[in-house]
Amino acid sequence: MMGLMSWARGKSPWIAVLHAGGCNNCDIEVLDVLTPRFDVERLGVLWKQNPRHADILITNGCVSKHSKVFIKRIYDQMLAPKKVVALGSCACTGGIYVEGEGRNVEETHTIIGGVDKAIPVDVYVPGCPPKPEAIIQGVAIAIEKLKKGD
Amino acid sequence: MIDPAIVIIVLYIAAAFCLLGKKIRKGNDVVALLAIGFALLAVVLNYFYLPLWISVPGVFGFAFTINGYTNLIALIATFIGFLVVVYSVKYIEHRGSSYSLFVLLTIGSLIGMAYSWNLFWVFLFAEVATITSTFLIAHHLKSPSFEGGLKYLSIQIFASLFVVVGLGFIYQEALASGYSGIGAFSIDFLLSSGLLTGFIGKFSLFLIFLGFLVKVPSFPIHTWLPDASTVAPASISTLLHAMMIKVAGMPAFLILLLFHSLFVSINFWLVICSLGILTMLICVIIAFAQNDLKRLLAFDSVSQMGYVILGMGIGGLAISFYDITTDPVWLVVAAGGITAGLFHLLNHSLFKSVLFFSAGAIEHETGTRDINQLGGLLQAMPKTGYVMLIGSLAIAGVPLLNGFISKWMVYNACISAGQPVFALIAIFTSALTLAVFLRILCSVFLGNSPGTFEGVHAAPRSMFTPSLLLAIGCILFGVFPQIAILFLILPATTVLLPVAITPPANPLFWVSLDLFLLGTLLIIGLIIGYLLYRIKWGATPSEAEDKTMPFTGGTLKDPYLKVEEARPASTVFSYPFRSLLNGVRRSHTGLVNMYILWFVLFAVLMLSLLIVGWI
Amino acid sequence: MATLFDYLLIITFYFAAIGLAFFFSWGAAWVFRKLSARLQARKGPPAYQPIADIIKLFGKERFIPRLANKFLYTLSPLVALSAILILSFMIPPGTPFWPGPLAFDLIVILYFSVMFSLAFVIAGWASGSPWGKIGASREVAMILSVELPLAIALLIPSLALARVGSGFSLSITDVIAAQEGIFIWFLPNWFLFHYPLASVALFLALLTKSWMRPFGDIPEAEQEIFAGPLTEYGGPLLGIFELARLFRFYVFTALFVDLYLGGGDGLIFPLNLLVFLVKCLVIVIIMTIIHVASARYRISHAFKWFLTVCLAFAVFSLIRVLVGF
Amino acid sequence: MVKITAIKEVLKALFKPATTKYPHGPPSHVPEGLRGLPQFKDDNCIGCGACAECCSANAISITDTGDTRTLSIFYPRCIFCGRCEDICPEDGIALSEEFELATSDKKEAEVSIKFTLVKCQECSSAISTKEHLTKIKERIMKNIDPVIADAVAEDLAKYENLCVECRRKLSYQLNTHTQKYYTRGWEK
Repeated sequence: MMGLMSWARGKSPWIAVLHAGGCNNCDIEVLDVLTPRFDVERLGVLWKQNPRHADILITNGCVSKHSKVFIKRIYDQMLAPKKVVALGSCACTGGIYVEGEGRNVEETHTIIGGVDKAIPVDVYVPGCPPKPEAIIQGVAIAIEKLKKGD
Repeated sequence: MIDPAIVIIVLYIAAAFCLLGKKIRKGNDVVALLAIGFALLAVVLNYFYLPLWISVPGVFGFAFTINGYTNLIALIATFIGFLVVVYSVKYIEHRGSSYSLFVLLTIGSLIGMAYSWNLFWVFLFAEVATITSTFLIAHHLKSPSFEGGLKYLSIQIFASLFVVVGLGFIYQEALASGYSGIGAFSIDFLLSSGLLTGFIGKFSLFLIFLGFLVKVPSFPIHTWLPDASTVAPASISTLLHAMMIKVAGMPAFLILLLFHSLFVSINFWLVICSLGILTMLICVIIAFAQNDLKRLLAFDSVSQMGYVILGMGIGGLAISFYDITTDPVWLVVAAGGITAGLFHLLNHSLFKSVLFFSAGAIEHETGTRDINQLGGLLQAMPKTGYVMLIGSLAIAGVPLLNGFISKWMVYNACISAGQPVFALIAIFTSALTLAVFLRILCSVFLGNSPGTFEGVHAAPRSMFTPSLLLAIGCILFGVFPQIAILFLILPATTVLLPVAITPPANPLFWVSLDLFLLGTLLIIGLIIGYLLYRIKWGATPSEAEDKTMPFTGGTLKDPYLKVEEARPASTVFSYPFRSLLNGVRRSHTGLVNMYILWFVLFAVLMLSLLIVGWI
Repeated sequence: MATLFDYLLIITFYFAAIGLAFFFSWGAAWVFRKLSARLQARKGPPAYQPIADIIKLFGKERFIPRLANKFLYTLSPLVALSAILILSFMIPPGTPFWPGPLAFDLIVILYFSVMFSLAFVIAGWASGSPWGKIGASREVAMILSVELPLAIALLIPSLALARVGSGFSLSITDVIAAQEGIFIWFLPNWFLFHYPLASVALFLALLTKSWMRPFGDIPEAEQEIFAGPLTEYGGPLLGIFELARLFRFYVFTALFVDLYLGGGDGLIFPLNLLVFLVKCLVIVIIMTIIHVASARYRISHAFKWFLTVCLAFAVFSLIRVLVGF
Repeated sequence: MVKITAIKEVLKALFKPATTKYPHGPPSHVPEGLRGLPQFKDDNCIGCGACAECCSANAISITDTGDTRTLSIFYPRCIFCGRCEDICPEDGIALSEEFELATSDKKEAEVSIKFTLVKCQECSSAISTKEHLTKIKERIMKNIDPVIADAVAEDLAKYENLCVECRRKLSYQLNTHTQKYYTRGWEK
C-alpha cells in the first residue's frame, strides 16, 4: 500500500507558486515551464495556485520583513506531505538584496534574506532566473523527496 | 367518533376562559394546551373512525361531515395548531390575555371550517377566522402591525363580498325552487338536488371560487400574505401559512371539483393551471429580491401554493376530459393531479412550519430578520440550523425529502394530462426555489458570523421540538411517501373524484419509483465515500499554528479585498430577472387600494371571460 | 414491490455500472487531458495520470478548517460522490434492458444532477472560505441559467415518443428503445436528426455541467477565485470530490448518447456496449476540442446564452414536439 | 473564418508535439553564451580577488586561513551577471554553460579554488598568492621603461616578499622613492 502511495505521490505533484518579493523574473520563467516546449503536465505537475491542493510550493524572490508572515502562513496552510522549492538566487539566499559576503548573509533594513529564513526549504534552484530545465530538475529532486514520504 | 361541534365548543370555551387570564397567566397556557390537545385527540380519533361516539346532534344547526377530505384538512389544521400553541409558550413572552384567546378562536374556527360541508358554515367560520387572525397579526400593537393587519382585513373582507354575492345567488335559486334555510347551502343537497344548473349556478359558484382564491392566495391577489406575515409574530405566520391559507383556501377547489359538471370547459381548467403557473413563477422571482427572512418565506409560500393550484387544475382538467370522453384513463390522471396537489398541500404545511418556526427562533435569539445582517448561525444555533437545512432542502425538492415526491407527482400529472409546458415551468420554478433557499441557508447559517451575535444561544426546547417533529415528518414522507398517500391523501382524493376508483397497487401509481431502493443506493454511495475518507493512508498531520485558517492569499487581518465578508448578494441571483423584477417592484406599491384594484380587474377579466363563454 | 432477490440483483448491477463508469471515465479523462495537451502542441500526461492524482490526494493529510462547519464540510463530498454514482447507475449503458423497479425517470435524473451541483454549493459555503463563497454563488447562478434549457431538452425525447408511436413515457430506457431503425435514407433514427436544435441546447448544458469551457469553469475560475467551492478542501475530501468529478465524463456524455444518439442502436450485448462507449468517447473528444478552443465567458454571458439562444432552441423544438411539424 | 493554416498547425501539433524530453533526456537546446555557473580556471587564476571586489551580489568571497587562500563562489547567491568574467585580469574565471544547479543541500553549493599564500618576511603575515605576486612582477617588468628597468628590478627584489605595512616601513629606510627614477632621465 505504501508503495502505491509513494508511486502516486511521485507521479502527481501539484505545484503552487509563491512570489515573495523581488523582480518577478522567476515568475515568468515558471510560466515558461508550462509552455508546450517544456510541458510539465507530462510529469503529472498541475498548476494549482492554492496551497491546500499543492504538494510542492515553489517560492521565488527574497523575503522581506513584511512578507515573512505571509509566506509562513501559506506554508502552514499546505497539507502534509509537502516540499518547498526555493527558486532563483533571491529565494535561495537573498541575492543582491542582502549584505554580507558569500555565505554570510546579513539582513538589510527591509530584506531578511532567503526563503529558508521563513520556512524550511527542501530544494534550492540557483539562477537569475533559472533556466526552465533547471526548474524541472529542482522539481524532480523535490519529487524524489516526496516519494520518500514525510 | 367525537362530533366536531364538541371540539369547536371546547376550543371556544377555553378561549373564553382565557379572558380571565389577566390574573392567572400561567393558566392560559395550560388551558390552551389542554384544549388544543383535546382537539388533536378528537381529530385523530375521528380520523380512524374509532367507535367512541360523543355527539350533540343538531346544536346550532352545524352541518359537519366526516369524510376523507375533511379529515385531512382538519388534521393539518389541528396538528399545526397544536404545534403553534406549544411554540407560543416560550415565543410570545409579553402576551396579554388576548393572544391565547384569539389563537384558540382561530384554530377552532378553522377546524369548524375544515369539517363543514355546508357553504354557509364554511363562509361563516372563514369570517370568524379572518377577524380573529387580524388581531393576531396586529399582536405587536405597533404601527406596521396595525398596517399589516388592516391590509389583511380589508382585502379579506373585500374577497368575502364575492362569496356573499355568490351565496346570495344560490339562495335566490333555492328560494325559486321552494327551498329555504341554511340547509339549502349544504353541499350534499346542492349536489343531489340539481339546484345549480345553467349559467346562474356556474356564475355564483365562480364568484365563491374567486372569493376563496384570495385566501389561497393566487397570483394577482397574493399581496396580503407577505404583508401580513411579515409583521405578525412567527407563530402567527406559521398559523397563516401552514393552516390558514390551506383550510380557508381549499373550499375554492372543493366546489370546483365537486361541481365539475358545471365546469366542463377545457379552457377553464387551463386558465386555473395558468394561474398556478403564474403564481409559482412570479412569486418565486419576487422572493429572490427579498432581504427580510419572513417576507422571503411568505413569497415562497405563495409560490408553493402555485403547485397546489396546478395540481388541482390538472385534476379538474382530467375530470373534464373524463366528462367529455368517459375514458377511465382520465380518472387515473385526475386522481394523480388531485393527489399531487393535496400531498403538496400537506408537505407544504410541514416544511413551511419548520421554516417559520426556525425563522421565529432566529428572530427571537438575534433580534433581526435581515438576511444580509445574519450569518454564521450554525455555530450558535446548530439544532435550528440543521432543522432549517432539512426544511429548505425539502421545499427545494431535493430527492428523498417529501417536497421532491409531491413536486414529482405534479410534474407527472401535468405530463400525463398532456400539458408538459406546465411541468417544465414547474421544474424551473423548483430550481429557482432551490436558489432562494440556498441563499437563506448560506447567508444565515453558513459563512462567518458578523460578530454582533456573540451571546446568541440555541432556542428554547419548546420552540425547537415542534420544528424537529415536522422535520422528521419531512424525511419520513420523503422516503416512505406511501404512508402519507395511502392513509392521508387517497381518502381525500376519492371524495373529490366524480367516480370512486380503486386505489392502485402502488400508491405513487405512475412509473414505480422505489424510494427505498433509491435511499439504499444513496446510502451505499455515502458509505463508499466514507470508507475512502477513513482509510488510513494519510500522512502524519503537521502541527502548524495557522494550518486551519482560511486561505486568503496569506493576509488575514486586513485583507485587501474584504472578500471574507462575501455573501450571496441578491443581485447575483436575480441577475437574469432584473427587468422583470423592476416591473414587479414598481407594481407592488403597498397601497391596499391598488391591490384591491388588481383584484377587481382580475375578477372582471375572469367574469367577463365566463360571461362571454370562453371559459 | 420488489423482492429481496430483485434488490440484490439491482445492487449487483449498481456496482457493475459503477465499475464501467469508473473505467470509462478514467479513459475519457485521460483522453481529455492528452487531447487538450496535443491540441496545444504539448505532449500530455500518461494514461495513469487521472487515477494517480486521486490516489495521491487520499494519501494526504486529513484536515478541517477552523471556520468550516464540520458536519457539512465532510458530508458534501460524500453527497456529491453518492449522487454521481446513482446517476451513473440510472443512466443505462446504451441498452433498453436495465434491471429493476427503479424508474429511470428523466425528472429523477435531472434532480440528481442538481443534487450533484448542490453538493458543491454547500461545500463552498460550509468551508468558510471567501473564495468558496464566491464560487458557490456562481455555481448557483450556473444552476439557474442551465436548468431551464436542460430540463426542456431532456424531456423533448420523452415527449417525442408519442410521435414515434410507442406512447408517452418518462423512462430513459423507452427513449433508447424508440431510437432503433432508420430515419431517412441511411440516417439512423436518432433524436439528433429529429430535433437538432434541442440536441445543441442539451449538449451546451451538459458541457457546462461537466465543467468545460466556455461556461463550465466559471464557478471554479482558477485565475480569479483559486478553486471556487473547493478552495478550502484538501487531502481525502478533495480526493472524493475529484473522484466524483471524474465520473462526469461518463454520466453527462452517456446521458446525451442515450437521449439523442440512440444509445447502443439496439445491437446484441457486447456490440451495443461497444458502440455506446465509442459514441461516448466521440462526445468527449468534441467536448475537449470545444473546451480547448474557447476562452471562459463572464457569468452574465452565460445567462445571456442559456436564457436566450439555448432556451430559444429548446423552446422551438418543444413547440415542434407539441404541435408536430 | 477558420484559417486553413491554423488547422494545419493544429493537426501538426496533434501528431508532433513540441515538447522536449528533458528530465528523461538531454536538454533540448543550450544557447551559445548562456550565463551558467561561473568557473575558475586552474591554469589562469592567480587568486587576486578582483572578482570578489566587483561581485554585485557578493557571491564571491576570499578567505585566508593559514597558508591557504580560498576563493569561493557561493552560487545560490550569484546572479550570473558576468562582471567577474569581465573584470578578471587573467581570464581566470568564466561563466560556463552549466545550469543544472538545483540542490537540496545549500552547503555544497559552492565552487572554490585554493592558493598557497606567500608570507611576509618581516612580520610573517599573508601578502597574496604566489601566482599573483609573480604576475604583478611580470607585468611591471613588461610595461616598464627600459631606462629604469634595472633599478626597478632591484627595488622589486627588495620588496618582493613584504606585506604592505612592512613595505611602508622599509621604503623610508631603503630609499626606494620614485624620485630617484627621475634622476636617471625617466620621464613620464
